[in-house]
This record gives sequence, C-alpha cells and structure tokens, in this order.
Amino acid sequence: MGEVNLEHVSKRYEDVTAVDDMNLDIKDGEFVTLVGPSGCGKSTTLETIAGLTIPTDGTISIADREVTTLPPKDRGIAMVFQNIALFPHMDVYDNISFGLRLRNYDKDEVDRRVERAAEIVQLEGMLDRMPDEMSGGQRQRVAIARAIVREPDVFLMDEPLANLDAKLRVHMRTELQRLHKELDATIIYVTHDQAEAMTMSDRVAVINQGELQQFAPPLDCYNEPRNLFVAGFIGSPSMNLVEGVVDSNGLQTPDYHIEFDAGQFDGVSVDDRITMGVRPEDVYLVEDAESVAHPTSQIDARTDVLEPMGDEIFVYILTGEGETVGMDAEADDAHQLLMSVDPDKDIDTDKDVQIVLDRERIHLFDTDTGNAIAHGLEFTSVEPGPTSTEAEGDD
Amino acid sequence: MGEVNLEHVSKRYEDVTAVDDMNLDIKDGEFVTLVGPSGCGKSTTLETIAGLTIPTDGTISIADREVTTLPPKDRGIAMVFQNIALFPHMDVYDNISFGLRLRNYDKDEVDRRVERAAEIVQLEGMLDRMPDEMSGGQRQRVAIARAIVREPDVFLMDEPLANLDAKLRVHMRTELQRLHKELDATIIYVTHDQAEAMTMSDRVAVINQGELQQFAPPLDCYNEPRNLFVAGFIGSPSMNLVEGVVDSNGLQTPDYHIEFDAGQFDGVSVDDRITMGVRPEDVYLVEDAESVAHPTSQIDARTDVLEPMGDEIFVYILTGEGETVGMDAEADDAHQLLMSVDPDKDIDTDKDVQIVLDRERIHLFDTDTGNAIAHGLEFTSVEPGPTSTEAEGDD
Amino acid sequence: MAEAEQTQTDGRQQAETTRGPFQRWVQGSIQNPERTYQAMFYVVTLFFLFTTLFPFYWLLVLALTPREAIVNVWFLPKGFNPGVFIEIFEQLPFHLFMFNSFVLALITTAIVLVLASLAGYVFGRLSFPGRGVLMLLILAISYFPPAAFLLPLFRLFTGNVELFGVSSPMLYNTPGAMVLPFSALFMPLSIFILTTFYGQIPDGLEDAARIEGTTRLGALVRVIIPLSAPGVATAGVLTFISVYNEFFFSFLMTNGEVQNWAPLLWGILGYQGQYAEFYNLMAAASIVGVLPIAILVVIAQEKIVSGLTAGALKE
Amino acid sequence: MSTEQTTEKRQQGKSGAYAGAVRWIENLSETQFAYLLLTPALLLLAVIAFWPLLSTFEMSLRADSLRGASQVGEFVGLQNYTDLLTGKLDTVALPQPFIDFSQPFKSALIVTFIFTIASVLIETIIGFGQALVLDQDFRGRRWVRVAIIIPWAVPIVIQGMIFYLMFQPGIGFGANLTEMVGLTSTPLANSSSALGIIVLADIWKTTAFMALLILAGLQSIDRSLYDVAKVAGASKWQQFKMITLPLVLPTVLVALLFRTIAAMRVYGLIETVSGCTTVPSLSCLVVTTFSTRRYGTAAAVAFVTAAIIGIVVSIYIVKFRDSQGGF
Amino acid sequence: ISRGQSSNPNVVQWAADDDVRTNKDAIENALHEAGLDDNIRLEVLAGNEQTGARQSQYQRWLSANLEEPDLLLVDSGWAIPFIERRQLLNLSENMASEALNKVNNDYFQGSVITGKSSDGDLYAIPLFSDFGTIQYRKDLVRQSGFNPDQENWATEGISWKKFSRVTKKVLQDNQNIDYGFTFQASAYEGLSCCDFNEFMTSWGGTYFGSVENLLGQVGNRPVTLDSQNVIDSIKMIRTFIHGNDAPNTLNDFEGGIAPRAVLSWIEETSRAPFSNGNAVMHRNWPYSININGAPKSEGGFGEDLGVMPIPYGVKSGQAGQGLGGVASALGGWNVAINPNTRKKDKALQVLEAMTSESFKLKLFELIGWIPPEPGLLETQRASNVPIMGRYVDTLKVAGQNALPRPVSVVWPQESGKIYQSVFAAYAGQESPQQAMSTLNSQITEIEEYNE
Ligand SMILES: Nc1ncnc2c1ncn2[C@@H]1O[C@H](COP(=O)(O)OP(=O)(O)OP(=O)(O)O)[C@@H](O)[C@H]1O
Ligand SMILES: Nc1ncnc2c1ncn2[C@@H]1O[C@H](COP(=O)(O)OP(=O)(O)OP(=O)(O)O)[C@@H](O)[C@H]1O
Ligand SMILES: [Mg+2]
Ligand SMILES: [Mg+2]
Repeated sequence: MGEVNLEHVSKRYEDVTAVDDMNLDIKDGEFVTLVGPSGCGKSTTLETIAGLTIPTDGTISIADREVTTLPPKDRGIAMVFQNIALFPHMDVYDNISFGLRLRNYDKDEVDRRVERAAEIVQLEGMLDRMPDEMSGGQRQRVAIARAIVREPDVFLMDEPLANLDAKLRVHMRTELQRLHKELDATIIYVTHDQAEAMTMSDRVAVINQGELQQFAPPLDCYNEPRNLFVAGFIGSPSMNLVEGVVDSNGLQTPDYHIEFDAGQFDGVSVDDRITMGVRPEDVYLVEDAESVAHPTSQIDARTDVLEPMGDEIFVYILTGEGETVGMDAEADDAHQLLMSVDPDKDIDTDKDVQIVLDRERIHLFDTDTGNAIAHGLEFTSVEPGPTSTEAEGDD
Repeated sequence: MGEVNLEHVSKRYEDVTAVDDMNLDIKDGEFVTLVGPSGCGKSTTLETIAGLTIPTDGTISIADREVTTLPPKDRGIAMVFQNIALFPHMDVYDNISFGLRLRNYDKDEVDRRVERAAEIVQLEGMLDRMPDEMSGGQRQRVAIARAIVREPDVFLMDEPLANLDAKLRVHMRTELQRLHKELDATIIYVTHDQAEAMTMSDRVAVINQGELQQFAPPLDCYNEPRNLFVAGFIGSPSMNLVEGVVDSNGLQTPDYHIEFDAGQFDGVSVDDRITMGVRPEDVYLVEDAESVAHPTSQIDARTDVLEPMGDEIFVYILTGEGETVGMDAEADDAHQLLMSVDPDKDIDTDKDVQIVLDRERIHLFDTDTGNAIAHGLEFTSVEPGPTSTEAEGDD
Repeated sequence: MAEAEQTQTDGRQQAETTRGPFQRWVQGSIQNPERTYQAMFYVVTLFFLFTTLFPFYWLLVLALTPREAIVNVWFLPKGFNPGVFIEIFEQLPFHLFMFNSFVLALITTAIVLVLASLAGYVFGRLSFPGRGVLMLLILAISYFPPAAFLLPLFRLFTGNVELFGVSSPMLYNTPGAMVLPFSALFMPLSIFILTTFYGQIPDGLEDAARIEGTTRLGALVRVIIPLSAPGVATAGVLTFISVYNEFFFSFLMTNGEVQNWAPLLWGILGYQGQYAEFYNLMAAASIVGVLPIAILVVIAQEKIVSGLTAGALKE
Repeated sequence: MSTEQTTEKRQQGKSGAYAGAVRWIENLSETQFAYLLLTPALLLLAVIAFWPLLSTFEMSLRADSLRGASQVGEFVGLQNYTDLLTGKLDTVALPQPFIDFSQPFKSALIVTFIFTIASVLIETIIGFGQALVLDQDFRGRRWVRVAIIIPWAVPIVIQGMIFYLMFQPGIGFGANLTEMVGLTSTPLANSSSALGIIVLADIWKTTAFMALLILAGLQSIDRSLYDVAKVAGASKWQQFKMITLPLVLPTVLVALLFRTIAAMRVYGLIETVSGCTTVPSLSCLVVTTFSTRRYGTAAAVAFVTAAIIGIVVSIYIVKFRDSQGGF
Repeated sequence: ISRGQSSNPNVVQWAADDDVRTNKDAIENALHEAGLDDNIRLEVLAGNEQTGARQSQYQRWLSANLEEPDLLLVDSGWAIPFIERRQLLNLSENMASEALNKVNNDYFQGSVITGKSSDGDLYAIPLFSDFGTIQYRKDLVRQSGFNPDQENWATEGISWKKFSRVTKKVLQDNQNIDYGFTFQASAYEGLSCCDFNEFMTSWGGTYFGSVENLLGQVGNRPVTLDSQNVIDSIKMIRTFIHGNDAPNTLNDFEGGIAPRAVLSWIEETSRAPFSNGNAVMHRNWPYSININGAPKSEGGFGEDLGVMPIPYGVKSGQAGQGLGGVASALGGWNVAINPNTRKKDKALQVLEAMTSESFKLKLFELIGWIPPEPGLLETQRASNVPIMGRYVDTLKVAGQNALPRPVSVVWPQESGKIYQSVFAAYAGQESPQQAMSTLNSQITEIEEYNE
C-alpha cells in the first residue's frame, strides 16, 4: 500500500545539487523523519516524492508502482508544505475541504471530515476565517488539516509544526501519531525539532548536502551515529567533539588523555588522528559520578558560562588554558566541553572543577573520513535503551 | 534610546480581540521574549509596536516618544516577519541591503554590512540567489540578515528561527545574543521554542488570549509561575497539574494526599479547590530520591508509556485505577503524572513503582481563579537558581 | 514634548492676526505630512476627474444643443433639448444596435478569455522549446493594420474560399463574421496580460492544488485564475469594451441591418447624413451607448473579481 | 484511505472516456502539454490571422489592377516593395501627405513616430497616476473608476467627433483657445497643431487602458511586502520605486508594448479628427492605398508598416528581456 | 449555396441610404403608381452615409460576387470605376429602349455621363442630381442696397467681383456678423471635385483642357492646371481669405470676406455659421437649401434666403471649351444593378419605373431630391414643393452648367494631390504658380503612369 522507494534519486539545479543519489526504502505504515541542516535537500526530496519536481536521475516508486513522472494527483499522497501555501482566496473550510470537493465527496461527508480535522488541529471556531485573518500558527494548522482530511496512504509533511507553541506541538505530535496508527499511513516527515524526530519516528534519515548520512531508528542515530556529521547533528545541544592523536594506550587530546587499547578497534593504529565524541549528559562532575560504571580518569577544568534551562543547566567548561568561550568567542573545540547538570546543583561560573566522562558513552570517529570507529569504550551488559524499537539501521 | 512602552494597548478585530489591555515596560537594551499559544496575539503586539497596525486603544512609546500612530519608518525599528516576506524580485544581496540602500549608505559600507550579516546567518555564497531558488531555512536567514544589517535601536523578531535546524538555531541564538550586546539594542522576540525563550531573554512575557499573564525573568516564570496558565505553558513537557480539595492537613487529590498546613498560606481554607503542580523533573522514583531534601510520602503508581528522548526518558505514570493514557487516550489529568528519568535508568512499561515528589518544588494554585498560592511547600536555604538574572517579576 | 507644544501655541498666538487660512493650512501641513499627502491625493483625483470627464461633458453639451445651434459652443449648451435622447430611439432602434454589440462583445470576451487563459498559462508557467518564437508570432499579429486582414477574410466569410472543393461558410451578416476576427485580433493582448499575471503566482500554490488532486488544468481554473482575478477581469474588460466599440470589422462584416447583427457603430453612424451630420444625435447616442456600458463594466469588473475568486470554491 | 480510492474509482466508472482523456493529458510531457493547450488559440489565429496575412502577402507581390475585374494584376515579385522604399511610388500611388515632406512614406514614418512617442509616454505617466489613485481605498472610488474608464468606452468615431468639433472654428471653442495663445486659428488645418490635437484625443481615450492594466498589476502585489518596506524605513516614494514599480513592471511592459503597437497603427482617430492628409500616419497610407484599389501596393505598404512596428517591438524586447514575464 | 439573399423572389433588395429607408413605403407606392408590378416589393439597406465608405463596401460586395443587394445606389462621383471594371450590369444591353432613350435624351447630360462607360453604354441611371449653389441672406443684401431680384441673380448669377463687393458691403453694414462667405476648403475630396472645380471653371480653367475631357481617357488628355485662369481663381480665393493686400491676390477684388476657418471646413461645418445667421454668403448642396430656407418659425430664413448659381470669373463667352460663366459641381446619385443578381428582370422593372416622371417628382417632394431632368424642374408640381420649389429656376440653371468631377480609375490618386496643392496655395504655404506647376506635373505623371 504505502511503501515508498527512492532509488538513486538526484536533483540538480544549475549550480547546486539539491539531492544526491538518494536511496530510501520506506516500509508501508512507517513513520520516517528527514533531518539535516537548512538547505540540505529535505524539501526537494519530498517534492520528488510528491511529483512536484521531476528528479534529474533515479526512480521513485510508491506502493510498488513506479511513479517517477506521474502527476501528483495520481500518487495518493497528501502534503503539508513548508511555506504553508494556503489558498489565499478561500476560507478555512474551503481550504481544508479543497481536496475532498475535488473528488466529489458528498456534502455531509465533507462536513464531517472537515469538522474532525479542525478538531484535531484545534481550529473549531475558525472555519470561516480567511487566511490573512489568522496568526502564523493557525495557518499552519489549517495546512495540516488540509492534508489529514484526505486520509491518503502516504503523508508528506514539511516542518508542519514549526510555528506552533510547545504545548500545541506536543498535542499535534500525539495527534499525528494517533493518525498514523489509525490510518496505518506512511508518513514522511521533515522537522528541525529533535524531540519530534526522536519521539515520533520509526526511522530517521539524516541528510547532509543532498546525501543520505544515516537511515536508522532515532536512538540508533543518537547512540551510534554513523559518522561525525550525524554525531554532531543529532542531539541538542550537540555532542562534544574533541580531536586527538592515537598513542599506544589511548587518545591524547590537547588537554587530557583518554585511555583505551588501540588494538581493540579495527583499523586504528598509533598516530592516527581520531575525534572523540561525548554528549553533554555523559560528562559528570566527579562528585556526581558514582552512578557511572566506567568513568575516565579525572580531568581538571574550569566552569565558564552557565545556561540554566529550567529542567537542567548547561555548563560550558574549559579543560585547558584556552580563552573564555561560551557565546562570546568562537570556541576552540579542543579545549571546551559542554556538560549538563541538574538544575538544583549549586554551581557557579569560573570555578575549578574536576570532571569525568562516561567511558561507555564515548564515541570515536576517524577524523579524516568522519566515519565512526566505536561507540563506547567499555560495555556493560545492559541493553542500550529501554524500549528502543526494532534496532535496524542500514549500516 | 530603545525603551519600549505599551500602555493599555488593545487591538480588536471584528470578532476577535487580538491584544487585550497590554502593558509592557521594556527597558533600553533589554531582550524580551513574547511567548504564548498560537493565536494569542504575539504577532499583533509586535505589529502595533512596529506601526503596521494602529491599536484600537492605548498608547505606545519608543525612547520616551509617543509613536502610537507614527509611520513605521520613523520609529527606528527593524523587524523579522513571521511569514518571511522576502522581495521576490530582488536577489539575496538586494533583499538584505534594502534598508541600507533606502538610506543611501555608500556602496562600500553597504557591501561591508551585507557581507557581515550574510556571514552571521551563514549565507555567504548565496548573495546572488533569488528567493525562489532557496530552501525555507535559507529564506528565513535572509529575512534575519535583512533586519540585523540595519542596526537600529529596537529589533522586533517574529519567530526568526522557526525553520532552522537545531545546530544552526543554536548558532543563530548565540549570534543574536552577541548582536544584542554589541549593538546594545532592545530586542523583542517571539518564539515557540522554550529553550530560546529560556536562554536568550532577560524577561519573558507570557500571553494568553491577548492578555499578559506574566512578565518576568525566564527562571521566575519557570519556578514561580504566576498562574495556572503560565505553569502549564512554560516548560516542556509541561508541569503536571492535579486538582484536589483542601482538608485539615493538606490537599487530597483523587489518588493521594499531599500534606501541609493549610493555615500556612493566605486565603486557603478547608474545602477549597486547589490545583497542585509539579514538574516532571521533580517527580522521583523512590530509589533515586536520596538527593531530595523534602520528599512527599510515597505514592504507589504504575508506569505506562515511555518516551526515550536520548538525554532523558519521559515516563507516563498512572497513580490510580485510570485507563491507559499516554498518547492513545485523552488522559485523565488527575490520575496521571509525567516523570523524567535518566536515560541509563532501567525502566519498563507497565511496572509498579513508588514515587515521591519534591516538596520544595510543589506549586499550589487556586483552581477557580488560576492564581498561584505557593511555590514550594518547604524551603531550604539555597537560592532558587544558580545565576538567575536580577529576579524581578511583576507580581 | 510638552515644551515643543508650548512654543507652538505661542507662535500661533503671535501669528494669529497676520496669517490667512491658507497659510495656516500650509503650516498645518508642514507639521502633518499625512495631511499634505491627503490634500495632494484629492487634488490629483480631481484633476483626473476633470480631464477625463470634460470632453464627455462637452459631448453632453453637444447632445443637448439643438442641431441648428451647434455653433460656437463653449461650456454650456446653446439651448436645451433633452428630447434628443428620445429622438435617437425614434430614428433608429438604437437599443437593438446596443444589444447586438453587447452580445458580440460578450461572446468574443468569453472566447478570448478561455483561449488566452490556456495560452497564458502555457507561456506564463511552462517552459518548452518554441515558447519565445510562438509568443513573438502571436504578438506579430498586432503589428498589422486591420486592413491587411480584410480582403482575404471577406472572401473567406462570403464563401469565396475553397479548400478541397468545399467552400467556406457564408458567415457574412452573422455574428461569426465579427466574433472570429475580433477574437483573433484581441487575443494577443489578453494572452500577454494573462501570461504576466499567471506567471507571478507562486509555484507553491499550484503545487498545493496539484497535491490536493487537481489536474494541471484544474489548478489553472481553481487556483491560478482566481488568484489572478484582477488581471483576468482587466483582460476581460479591455476586450469587452474594445469589441463593443470596434470600428473596423464591425463595419465591414455586416451590411448594417440591425437584424444582421450590425453593432453599435452602425447605430451611431446611422445619424449621419451624406453631408448633413446630426452631431447632436450622434453625441446623444454615444452617451446612451457608452455610459451604461461603462457603469456596467465597472460593476461587472468587481463582480468578476469576486466571482472568479468564489468560483474556484463552488463546484 | 480506502474511501479516497473508491471515490476515484467511482468517478472513473462514471465517465471512463473522460477520465481516460484526463489521464492522457496529465501524462503528457511539459512540451506536449504546452502545445496541446496552445492548439485552440493557434488554430483560431491560423485561420483568422495567419492565413489572411499570407494571402495579403501574396497580394503584395502582385501588380495593382485598376481596370480589370480581378483584384490584383500579374506577379511582380518584390517590385512593390522596392518601388515603395525607393520612393518611386510616392507620386503615382501614394497619397501625398499634407506635411511638406517630399516623400509621403517618410513623412508618414515621422508622423507615426512623433505620435507614438508623445502619446504613449504621456499616457503611461498619467495612467500610472490614475492607477495609483484607484488603488487607494476612498469613498466614491467606484465612481472615479467609472469616470476614468468612460473615455475608453467611447467609440473612436465619437472620440474623433468630439475633438473635431471642439477644435473646429466657429463650432467649438478650441480654435479660439489656440488663437488666443498665439497659435493658428484653424488648428485642424495645420499639421503640427492637428497632430497635437490628435495626441490629446488619444491621451484622453487610451490613458484608461494603461490605468486599468496597471491597476490590475498593482492589485496583485502582495501587501505584506509593503509592511516589510515600511518597517525598513521606506518613504512612500521609496516604496513606489523599489517595490511597486518593479513588481508592476511586467504589466506595464505589456501595456506599453501593446500601446506602442496600437499607436503605431493609429488611423481611425486621424481620419475623424483631421483627415489623413493633414496628419498622415503609416496606417493612413495603408488604408488610403487600399481604398484607391491599389491592392498590391497597399498590401506592400501594410507589410512594411508591420515590419517597422516589428523593429520597434524588437527593440523593446531586447531592452526588457531581463525583466520577468518576458519571452 | 445560399449567399444571404432574402428568400422571397419578389423582394428586390436595394442598397440605398437612410432617406430611402425612412420613406420606403412611399417610394414603393410611387414605383407601383409608376407602373411597377404590384407584386414586386422593395427591401432597403441603408448603407453608410459616408460616400467613400459606401464605395469600398460595394467594392467588397461586388468582388465577392454577392448576389444581393440587387440594386445599388451609386454616387455619380465614383460610378465610373465600377463601370470600367464591368462590375455593374450593362443597362444598354438589358433595359427597354424606351427607358434608355428617356435617360439619354431628357436627363441632365452632366449627370448621365457619370453612369456611362467610355464606349457609351449606360450602366447606371441618375436618380437625382445635386448642384453646388450659393445661398445668401437676401434680406441683408437688400438692406445694403442691392437688388438681387431685379438683377436676376437667381438665374443669371453675378460675377465674383460683384460678389466680393456685395459681401464686403453687407459685412461692413452688419458688425454683428462675423463671416462673409463660407465654403469648403478643407483638404478633402470635396475641394477637388467641387469647390475648386467650380471656382476654376468659372474662371475659365479646367483640369484636362475641356469639360468633355473630364471624363476622357486617362493619359490621353492634356493636363491644364498651370493655366492662368486656374491661377487667377486661386488668387481670388486667396483674396477672399487673406485680403487684397496679401501676396498673390487680386487687387481689384474686395478681400477679407472669408474666414481662414474655411480652410478646415467641410459642408456641415461651413453651414453652421450661415444657418446661425453669422454669415452672408454660403456655398453648399441643395440639402442645405431645405434647412436654411425653412420657415423662420422653424429656425430657417424662409423667403430671406436667396439662392443663385456659383458666380463667374469670366463670362462664358470669353473662355472656350464650355468654360467660364456660372459653373456648378455635379453631385447626385445613380442607380445600378448588381450583375450577380438572381432577380435581374425584377430589378430592371424597378429601374424602369424609376425613370418615370411621376416617380422623380415624388422623390423631389418626399426627400427633396432634385429630378435629374431639366424639364421636370419647370413643372408646376416642382414649383409647388415647399421651400425647394422656390428655387427650381436656379437649380435648373445650375444643372445645365453642371460639371462632373473628372472621375476615373486614377481619380482618387489625382484628387488627393489636387486638394493638397490647392489647399497649400489657398493657405499661402506655396505660391499659386508654384503649387499649380508642381501639381500639373504630378497629375501628368499619374496620367502617364496609368495610361
Ligand atoms: N486581520 C485579522 N482579522 C481578524 N482576526 C485576526 C486578524 N489578524 C489576526 N487575527 C486574529 O487575532 C489573533 C491574534 O493573532 P496573532 O497573529 O497576533 O497571533 P500570534 O500570537 O502571532 O499567533 P502565532 O503564534 O500562531 O503566530 C488570532 O486569533 C488571529 O486569528
Ligand atoms: N529552484 C532552485 N534553483 C536553484 N537552487 C535551488 C532551487 N530550489 C532549491 N535550491 C537549492 O537546493 C538546496 C536544497 O533545497 P531544499 O529546499 O530541499 O532544502 P531543505 O533541506 O528543505 O532546507 P530547509 O530546511 O532550509 O527548508 C538548497 O541549497 C537550495 O538553495
Ligand atoms: Mg525545506
Ligand atoms: Mg504570529
């Protein structure tokens, strides 16, 4: 029904390659999220699936039927556009019901469905408003309603929640997931919100400069990023990445040494340049480190800037003699680590502290190719995440 | 220079009151964020400040000069629009330099400033693209550059980062803060991103249905929400809110009892209906509660749905005999609590657990008026947050 | 602020005696540029009104002046003869000529809008080989004086052209003989107008419509045309009025009998003698022929715009 | 999801042929689709415009036939053209213009250009002004619109009559005015003043065309761009210059293009106001030659006229190729 | 195939004008009274009133071989090109000889030749004639001491010199009158066919050497536009317009009696000031006699309107070739038959009925169309016609001195050159000598080119 397959799809504009040899194999009923930096080709990928852009190369099939050049209306898809694209000359009701009326649904059915969709996006009283009489978020919700009212096999959604407030976003997230289940539809979703990508998707496709970087369940991307790009991109704030050189018993970074047996990993030899990655939540103050089974040796550091977030505090710490960092200067990555601590923690700027890293959660990447070498220097017997859905990346 | 004052500003459309008797007193150089649900009047408020909308009532002054009906060009402001609104007939360079060219800056100066702005928004190579050749995020960055290049006294920014990916967003956040410092400009900022509101602003204005709910530093809003609306709105995921009835020695909710001396708080008497609020990070499994100075008595519960987020796991727990909740059914708030636990935690769905709440972090609200009664049932000597900027709300 | 106000008041008191109302107005305008702008706006509007209406007013003066008194006519009618507006109907079935013109214009406008919409869509929104050449070819039609078409067309419409032994239909004295040339000659303008307007609609909206399930043509009808409503209406109005007043083919493709679809022009010229020119009648007839149409067109234009916009909604 | 499909199926069943056609159309390539949509218009133009033009062109390659019953004489190739352009036909076949240029063809050219430049330029400026006024919201706008459209609805015959009578000595007041300001007392009998009057008459009537088109262009501009400009500090004039003007430019260009073409073909107005001899235009030449039954010559003149217009248009197109909506 | 004819075989379609259509029933009756079969009925097309437009219209109809209209009203000014191209039915071959003889013998010869081919066959019979005459304010002229009635102005005319004196005197006596003599000197067909033709001929000049040659064979006739008589006539008009002090004028004539405005006037515009009492003398066609001679109660001048032939510059005896003396340009319309008609017999019957006296007089009464037959103008019935009846004597004189325009296939070409040159000379843009010698060579060139 709703399988979507991209084989070697490329889309080139005059001087840009927006999508570069993309292969995606999306199962029926799957919820797939495309993430990647601005301009990496997410929208273009969706457009080729929708039939709005004919790819320069490659084939696209939906439900085992090749559709590469088929007009959009015959692909059985609905789409929420990044630029919202409401019909400015129609009121909300007409915008939402547009696709249904095209298909000559009878009036009652249209009414029923529109009402239901309006309820889902919480726009009940606004059916006769015109788009220019609405706020940005309201418009976006109309765009979502316009897509879901059609109940097709495949949904394409390009940042559908970008303009919504946190609460509504959580609500919409739930609603979309429910819809996903109820309709058993395939959803291809573009978002910049990590929480969305993490919570909603069966698999995440990480794209950079038109190229697919990793296509795997969200926690796999988080815990086992396939390369430096994915490591840096997934997770907010991002993983600390520190370059170093392999020596006989580990990795020497400018300011400290991480011990491991270089022979333990394929293809790593002494004097290789390797990048070590560790997420802010895996950096601990020594005093809080009792729960860590395999801490590194202590590292002397100094707190720099604090960013209290309410439910946690981000602490920028300097491990070497580097300049002050934080938001004032481009940080020299090698001397800086970001750490997240409990909001109750009594911590202050410019204090000397000792920190440790969780060795189980240290990642190693080949600095030159960017490819991952290892995720975790030690392993406990516990499985990685509590309910990680069927772990099946493509690497 | 950049003080902005709204006095009793209202804006009514035919059947909607978009802004309702708004009073804001923004200091020179302050960074103020407007938050609130979609359609609450944030954009409209900005528009009245910009002079694009003349308020139905009230006066607006900028830099001590009344500007209520002054045309926008005489107000010394720059603005990033929620709908981006790039000039379709101009390339990126011309879009960005628009305001400068209006003022007949000389060519070199324009070039210099445009380059600088393009650098800040990471659009260096794209100055000769047309808007329709760019991705959503790229367009938004042009819109930002167009505003910052002007370096005025007051910036108005309506969700300027909505279309950017997490990494770029963090980068832009830092850049905006640096700009804020450098130009010493007043910034009024609309966002749906809690992290943005929390980290960037000196003060946050929480708006609901056109009415100002609280106008205070972000941590104050987080820690001492003035009413139920603010409590539920600020923080993601939101605060757990459970209704109950006051009895002689505390609050009786459907499933458990929270002890306190009712007399301790003004205007609270037995049989009053009160809503208890507690944030997910202040709900603990009994075994993790050793760090909590004043826990409540244990509450029996059962885990329901788990949402692993990477750096933490959200656990929906049921305190009573209620139906399953999570994303499948509208939860009955009274029987449900959301808890955040460490990602390493070995936790599973449908297990019986004991939890406690941190009494220091329990909030009480009058159910009928919504107003806050108390923040914390006990107080330790520690100050609330580590570096909370000058704590001065308006309540 | 308060200080400034104070000095202003002082100044005003001092000057009260010497300043005339105009000076005061000027002073006020300098302080309030919005007011200057408003005033300028009204002056300009009045100027436009005067210049466009004056010749028309003079036409009215001509109409009301009895025929014999049309000598040295300045700004007032010499004599007052409102009966002229009845006389024109007594002399000729002028309303029928108007009706003919109206029908011809309506049919032509409909044909032109449909064909030009298709062509405008193609030229405005698609790119394909031959686009530039075709546009130039279509434009080139307008380079030719209408006379260049006349002889062959006349032969065509009077059954004098044979192709494979079949002679062309006798369209002379039928609406076809006028509607076809009108359509062909006014179409290039409409095509170009619609090309620009359709070309400016953002792709996103057409994309959205196509995703929702319209065909390419469906998107044209439901989204692009409604969104270009001002342009479509203007193309329609320009075509309609041009046809209504057309003087070349109107004149040549019918023998002037009202039952043979002779249009307005024949009506107006019907008040002309070989030497004797009934200027007052012609003037009156033009006012009758033109004023209701102008008003109708303005009302219609608004309706067209809202109608097109609404038409996309309802099935 | 299945509902959608069944409905689609139902539709298909209802009119399979129609659905089939739709499907066929949708699956055409962009080029095929383009040509399909152009077919009706091109068909009409082929029969009603291109074929007659070809036939007229053929006529232009033949000699005049003044005496016989047949309309044209023997085939003479391009002789009509060469005779025309070398001035050989000036005396014997073309009406002599009133303006005292020795060659009628040249004077027609000059008159046509003067008329075109003067009228189109002024009409564009005034039309823009009128459109800007009509684009505002004010009470009575609808009636101002009627007033501005009225001249456009006036038939050329009447337009000509108004100005003819207005400037006819002893009939209207115009001649008195021109005399008062020290010009001629018979403005319509004098080429330059008659040309001025014709330009005036043309401006009166056709400014509405410009105004209407430009107005439509103005109305299609996204209003939120003005918000941006206002906040960026643009004065009204700057908003006009930097937003309004470039965004209506494509429309203005279309208007300008067609006005220029129409102005270069001016005939009816001249005929009714001053007569073709006083103010000879290219089209005058065509029509008068046609009416003297010199069909071969007339056809040649018509094609030369078209060629001249074509040259002017090409200059336009080359000049404005870059501004959008172009070719 | 059907080519748009009316289905009724007894209805003859006649392309005429609005006057005919308005009076269609009366005309039909008159035809029946004149012996036309009662079954035959008329259908009238009111063609364009602009003669040039109507010419083009017929041109298209006949070239497209339309079968209708059956009868055509053709301007005597342009019937000949159609005849030359044999686009009209040859009446000499088809019409009954009785009617043919009547036309050939009794009609104004000036009118008849406008309907004949160069080999003498008749293709169109005159329906009515028009002659240029001078209308004047008899009351004012009398007041200023002149005696038009005693001096028989109406039939004998006066000299231009006298004309100028009379006009000048009346103007001087009536300060409230702005204009003396109003006529048509705009650069248009009417100048070459008529006004200039009249002025020139009355001075003994002509286009092609003699009056006969006016309709002679193109290329085989002398062009005589540079003769002194022609130049004198121009000088006279220049005197009238510019005063006798201006260059190239006749000093012994009274000058300044015509406004410069005549240079932009045609029939109606020149008539307006006269009708309005603002001019003394006025040259025009008979239609305007009906207007100006209307009773005073209806806004005309009634009996105060005088009519006389166009004055003479030289007496008829003084110039040869039938030149000099009073001369009136000839207008009027003829009737011809569409050669493609399917109702030839019926059309011929109608045409024959039109030659009857009663019918022509009836037209005179109905529409004021002057019978193309001098004899009829002498009848009592003609004199009894209101207004026009008073002036039949003058009309008869004018008709006998009528000048056809020199119409030929190249006349449109020549006409254009003529009115431009004449205008230029009248207006003073060129000297009469220079203008006429240029014109003479241009006309010669055209004549030779199209021989
Ligand atoms: N022109 C208008 N006519 C009628 N109602 C309007 C108009 N513009 C805005 N509104 C209404 O006013 C309210 C406030 O709108 P506003 O755009 O200020 O919301 P917002 O806070 O910016 O929302 P969002 O976060 O969704 O952008 C909304 O309910 C909106 O529907
Ligand atoms: N019409 C076009 N012409 C040239 N380049 C284009 C065009 N459309 C898109 N691009 C470029 O292709 C790249 C991919 O664009 P796309 O819209 O797919 O990005 P995206 O991943 O959706 O980004 P965002 O998150 O910012 O929306 C961008 O660099 C963009 O500038
Ligand atoms: Mg995108
Ligand atoms: Mg908003």
